[in-house]
Amino acid sequence: MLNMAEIDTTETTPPLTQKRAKAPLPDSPILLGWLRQMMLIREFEVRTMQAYQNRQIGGFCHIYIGQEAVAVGSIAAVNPDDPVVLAYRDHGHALARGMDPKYCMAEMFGKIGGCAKGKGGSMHMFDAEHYLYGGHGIVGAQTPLGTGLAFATKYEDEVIGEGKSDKVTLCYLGDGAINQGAFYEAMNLAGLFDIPVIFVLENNRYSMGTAIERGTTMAHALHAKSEAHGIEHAIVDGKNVMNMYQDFKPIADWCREESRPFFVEAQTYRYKGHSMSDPRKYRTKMEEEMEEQDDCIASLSTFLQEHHDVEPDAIKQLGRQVKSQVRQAVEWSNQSPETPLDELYTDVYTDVWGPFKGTSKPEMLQDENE
Amino acid sequence: MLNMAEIDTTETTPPLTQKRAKAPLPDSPILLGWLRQMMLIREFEVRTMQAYQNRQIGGFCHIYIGQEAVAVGSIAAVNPDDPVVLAYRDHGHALARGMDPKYCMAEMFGKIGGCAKGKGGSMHMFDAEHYLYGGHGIVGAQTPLGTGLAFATKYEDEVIGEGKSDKVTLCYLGDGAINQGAFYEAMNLAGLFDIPVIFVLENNRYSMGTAIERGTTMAHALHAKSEAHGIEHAIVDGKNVMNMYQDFKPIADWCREESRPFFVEAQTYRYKGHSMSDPRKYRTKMEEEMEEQDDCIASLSTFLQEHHDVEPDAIKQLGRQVKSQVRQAVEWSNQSPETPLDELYTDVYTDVWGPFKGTSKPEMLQDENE
Amino acid sequence: MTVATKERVIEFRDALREAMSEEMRVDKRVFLLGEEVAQYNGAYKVSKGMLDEFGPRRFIDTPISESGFSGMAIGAAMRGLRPIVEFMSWSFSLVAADPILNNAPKMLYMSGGQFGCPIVFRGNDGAGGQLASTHSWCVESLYANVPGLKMAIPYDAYDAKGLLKTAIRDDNPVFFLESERLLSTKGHVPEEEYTIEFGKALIRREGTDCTIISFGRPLHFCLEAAEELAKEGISCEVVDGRTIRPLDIETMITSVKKTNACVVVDQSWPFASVGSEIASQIHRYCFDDLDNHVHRVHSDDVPTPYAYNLEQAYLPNSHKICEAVRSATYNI
Amino acid sequence: MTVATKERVIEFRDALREAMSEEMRVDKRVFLLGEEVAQYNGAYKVSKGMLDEFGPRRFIDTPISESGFSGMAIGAAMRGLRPIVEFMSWSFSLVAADPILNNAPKMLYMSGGQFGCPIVFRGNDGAGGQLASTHSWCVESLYANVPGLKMAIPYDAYDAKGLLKTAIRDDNPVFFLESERLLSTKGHVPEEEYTIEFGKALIRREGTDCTIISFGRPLHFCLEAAEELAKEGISCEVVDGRTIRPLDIETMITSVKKTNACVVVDQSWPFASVGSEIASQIHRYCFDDLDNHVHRVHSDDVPTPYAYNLEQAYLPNSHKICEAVRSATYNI
Ligand SMILES: Cc1ncc(C[n+]2csc(CCOP(=O)(O)OP(=O)(O)O)c2C)c(N)n1
Ligand SMILES: Cc1ncc(C[n+]2csc(CCOP(=O)(O)OP(=O)(O)O)c2C)c(N)n1
Ligand SMILES: [Mg+2]
Ligand SMILES: [Mg+2]
Repeated sequence: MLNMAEIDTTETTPPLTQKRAKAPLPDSPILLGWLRQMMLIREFEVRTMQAYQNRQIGGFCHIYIGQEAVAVGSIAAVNPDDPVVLAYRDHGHALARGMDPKYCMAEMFGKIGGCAKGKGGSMHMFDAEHYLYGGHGIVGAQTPLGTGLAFATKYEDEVIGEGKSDKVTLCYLGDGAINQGAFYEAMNLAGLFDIPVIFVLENNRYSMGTAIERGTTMAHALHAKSEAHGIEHAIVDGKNVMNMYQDFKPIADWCREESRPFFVEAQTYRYKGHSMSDPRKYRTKMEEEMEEQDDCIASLSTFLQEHHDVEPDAIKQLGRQVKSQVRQAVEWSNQSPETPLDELYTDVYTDVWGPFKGTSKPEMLQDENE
Repeated sequence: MLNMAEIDTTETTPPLTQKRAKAPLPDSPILLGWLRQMMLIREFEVRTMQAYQNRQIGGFCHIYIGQEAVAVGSIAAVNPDDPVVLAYRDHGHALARGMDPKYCMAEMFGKIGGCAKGKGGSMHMFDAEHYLYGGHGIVGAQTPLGTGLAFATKYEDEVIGEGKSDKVTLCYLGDGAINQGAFYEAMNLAGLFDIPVIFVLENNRYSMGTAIERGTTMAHALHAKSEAHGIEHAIVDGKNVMNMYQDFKPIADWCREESRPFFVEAQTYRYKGHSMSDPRKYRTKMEEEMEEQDDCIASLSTFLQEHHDVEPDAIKQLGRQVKSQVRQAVEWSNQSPETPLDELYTDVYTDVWGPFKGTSKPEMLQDENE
Repeated sequence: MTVATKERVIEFRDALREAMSEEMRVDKRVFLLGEEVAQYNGAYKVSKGMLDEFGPRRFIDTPISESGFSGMAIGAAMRGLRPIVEFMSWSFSLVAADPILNNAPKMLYMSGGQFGCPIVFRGNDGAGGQLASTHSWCVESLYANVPGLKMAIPYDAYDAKGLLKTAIRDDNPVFFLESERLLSTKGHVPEEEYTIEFGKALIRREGTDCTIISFGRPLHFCLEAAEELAKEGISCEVVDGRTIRPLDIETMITSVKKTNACVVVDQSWPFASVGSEIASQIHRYCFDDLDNHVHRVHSDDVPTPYAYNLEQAYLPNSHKICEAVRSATYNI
Repeated sequence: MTVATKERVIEFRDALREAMSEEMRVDKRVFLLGEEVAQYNGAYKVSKGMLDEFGPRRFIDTPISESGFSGMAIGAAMRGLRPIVEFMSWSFSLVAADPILNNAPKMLYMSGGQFGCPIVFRGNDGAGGQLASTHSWCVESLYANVPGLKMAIPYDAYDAKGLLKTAIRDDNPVFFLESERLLSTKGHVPEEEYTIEFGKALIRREGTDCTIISFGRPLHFCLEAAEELAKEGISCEVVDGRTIRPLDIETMITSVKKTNACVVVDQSWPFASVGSEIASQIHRYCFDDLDNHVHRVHSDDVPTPYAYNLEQAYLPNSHKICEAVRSATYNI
């Protein structure tokens, strides 16, 4: 339980980065890996937009371009079996988490090859193998879920396993989600029960057409929202994957070690519209251009070239790789059979007795490469 | 709209009482009036408990004894036409607001003479004449309502009347209600739209059997919850009606003047159980006795005797008055006819066309003394 | 029923906007709030341009706090203001279920008639296109169970305007369910002011062999089906209920007494739905008139799938309605 | 159906407690959370003493945050834990409508079968005594519309235990609706372990003239009515549905085919209710067997009043059931 005396409420908590050392930067292969991931996400999203325009993708579709560093940098800072849960702008995180772009794209194509057999679509990327507990469409709804996932890992480790809590859960949300009551309830529960969940607020300054200060009090001091629940916070640079990782890693380690929640405000920007149908009239071209100058892919490329002697060609090579990977994903998605109609009636209920089994993997996926 | 730059987020706001002068204490007739009100509420509640035990009252019934100073001191600080909205522990406020105890008691007796014709019961004291917008049974649900009432007064004055906002709304809640998401949404809206609502948190330290720190993070610094929404706050002594009034009055004046919300934590204690069926095992007799030493009625009586030469007999006289007034209320409630069965089907819908009319006053009330 | 004077044709969304604008012009107590309604012109452009006319005090962009702003609007309605609350989608109203179901429809009753709640909640209801499980709610069957509220579902631009004006003038909480799929459809809407009384169903097509009852978007499928069935010699009478609360069961009964067969088409899930209610009432009141049990067409009893083919299979359509009518009339 | 070995008689609330304790003993993944469940022993003493046995890690007092702790429990269930969420009253579940209706029942589907939600939501449902409008919800008719969830309503101590054990072992979200009015009633519950399969209705009383179908508390009124009617020579068969999802319509049909008359008694509001669903289905499947339309008995279509006399008039009771049966069997 939270010991109130331990929380100093008389001063404003300084960002954790000021208190805690940044994590060391990993070696260039890892950095190149991040670059590749970010390029993959961007390329993926470009092709997603095309496919949407071609009506191969339907429904609501939210593009992650501009925010890649947040997902890549934060997910790099945790273990592959730490739970991750998302809002609906979820393609980037799914890829950063290791989902094969094929499954992600096919999901949006509404095909049986999709990660959720085409039943979920763009807003609902689930991947049990990668401990990805879904994108969720109702704003803020994922925050109690994330608290619950972290509650569960702690319960598994401490109550069932009788050991020490050993996982941390990443729960992403947008700046618009701050205003949903569920988030406050989740924070209070997390603070109260010492639940190791990190609320990663991706502050891209807009919820649809609403600039943050038009919808949210204390928009320039959002940490007040987490402090109100005795939860530590940090502001991190979500436009630079190295900063993101270096600040995030010590936070994740601390949460894992202390079994405590955290609130991270990652400052970022979405380059595209809210969804595919947004003309972006609520902000100026100038603002967009200014923000895009500070691009996560460009800055890491430059850094690698300047500090790790990476050749421009090597980066071009990466570009070709991700292009072809995404092209393959699109092709595969095109070729994937439509979800058979009898799938309409499966996964509504599981078998009644015995432990939870889910359903079996769709046939077409069974001869896949694992 | 809130101007973010105006809010100093780098320091903890000191309680308003430190910044703003206390209101002067009114003259002894007014103080005697308060004493009478508090005695009336207590006597009323004692008889309510008896009637409940006699099964003349049913349902859930929450007794206000111990907290009288909060309702009396705060309601004394506003105008009779400022809106008031309550949680379910609402008899005290209704009486402090001027509802005739007859109507309040008859409501609990489920009689046609009740303020809501017996349709609402203990948890739902409504009184249009006194701008009392109800007790509400769902924890926290009254906080958006209160915000809406204040929104409305402002809209009436500024948009319809094209003048200046001129009212302030009192919205009471318990410490348990802090943890309902709706309250945070209400605070954010109030902060954002400059809505003149005062959230009066009656911190009696328990929500049912849950001591506040078992359910609420930052229990010892609740002001953090309102600061997180850019709302000023104060902690006031809810056990002493003079302190309550003197601190509350400048707040109410400020809110009215500035058209801004406020968060007041009134520290108090409920002497009885949560509801009529609570054995109070979650706290010690010693704690109860200690808390009761600091009684609002006793302290004002002493003050009046010591500083205003009020005779003990005058106070005894008040005691006899309220006793007889409450006895009459009980008798009247006993005699009030049962709510006629056809009332089951009225007040479900109003007439469809034209301005809202509500329904007419029940017949038995029409020859009453106004 | 409608007295058409000029053949002015406008979009469904324009009709909604006209209804709100006209009422806001004549009654300053009316205001609108919701997400992205003002500066963004509404997520579906229903409120386009209204901010310019009415200004930010009466046209209010809210944070994503459905529970908070619904409750706030209810509080304002208790004082006699007449808010229109726009839910971007009724699917998002679940987070506001407590204020909209526990407060709004019961305030008048709990207060013994002292405080009413003249409020309109409106927004998109039902499946859009591939919006999947959480974004495709048909709340009519979820919420119609609750007394104290009224519920209207417009079928075309004409009804959208007429019913919404009535809703705004109504002193009770009205749940107004629009379909995103219909917003761009066009229809005749006269220049002259008109309103449409609640609780008056409309015969959209006359027929003799089978009564088809529906509301809103699926009515279009019903009319398609009727067309199709006419070719087979089955004459359908299509009844548009228009409002679910109050329900004009009389018109429905009259029709069934004539046709002796009935199909109810309700886009929501079948179990404990508006469809089951109507079927149950028709059975009750037309027990001796029915040649067959009432047939029902619904969305399937599963969460809404994303994939296009699954969603198509899941939703009611004219094919399913034809099947139901053939079965109800023993034409199989 | 039940093999009684010893005539051990316990209270309904004790039966609920036994079910939870037994399951918690054999499966550490099971835990309970809710308001006042642990230290306070439960607002209605259902969980009395369980904190002592299971400790605060598995028996968790929550703040008044139904939406937050329901969502938290759903997240935990996605990882395979098996939470029991106690709502002090289902009336308070409206603030949690989004997690319990949008997340829990759809998680399996949305994730294409990857993540299920083995969770039980339980608590008091229906009118207590004079709890008035906001505290008297019968959520069966509000929530049963939603696919992906199961719903059980126990009638007595025996069923309370057997159905709750089944609910806890079920891999799907189960809405378990208890009645505060029944908690103190006593019934036979054997020492031996047993469970009751979902979707199996039970004939509580055999009869030949009219089938009465109900669930939970109003079944007691049905049996009273049957007793009363027996004196008049009307023989009623009383069917306890036990679970609403899945619904054992077969047992109900079989009974109606025998009696040729049917009354459905559902404590919730009539419109778009469980009662309308059953009536509609019975009409459908027994169209040629019914001598009269299915009669329905509900609470009145108004908010729940506080006053004792009004509440009594509002609720279903044996008198109203008798009337309905007499009418359904043309005995008036
Ligand atoms: C409860 C709810 N209300 C409204 C919506 C519609 N909606 C979807 S996304 C969105 C904006 C959210 O913005 P933000 O949280 O900042 O995330 P971003 O889109 O910037 O990633 C809105 C209003 C919703 N999905 N759920
Ligand atoms: C949403 C909701 N959850 C639970 C309850 C049951 N309940 C009624 S009062 C109460 C405790 C509230 O305590 P607090 O807010 O401190 O007010 P107090 O009783 O101390 O005046 C609870 C849990 C309720 N009425 N509404
Ligand atoms: Mg955003
Ligand atoms: Mg309290």
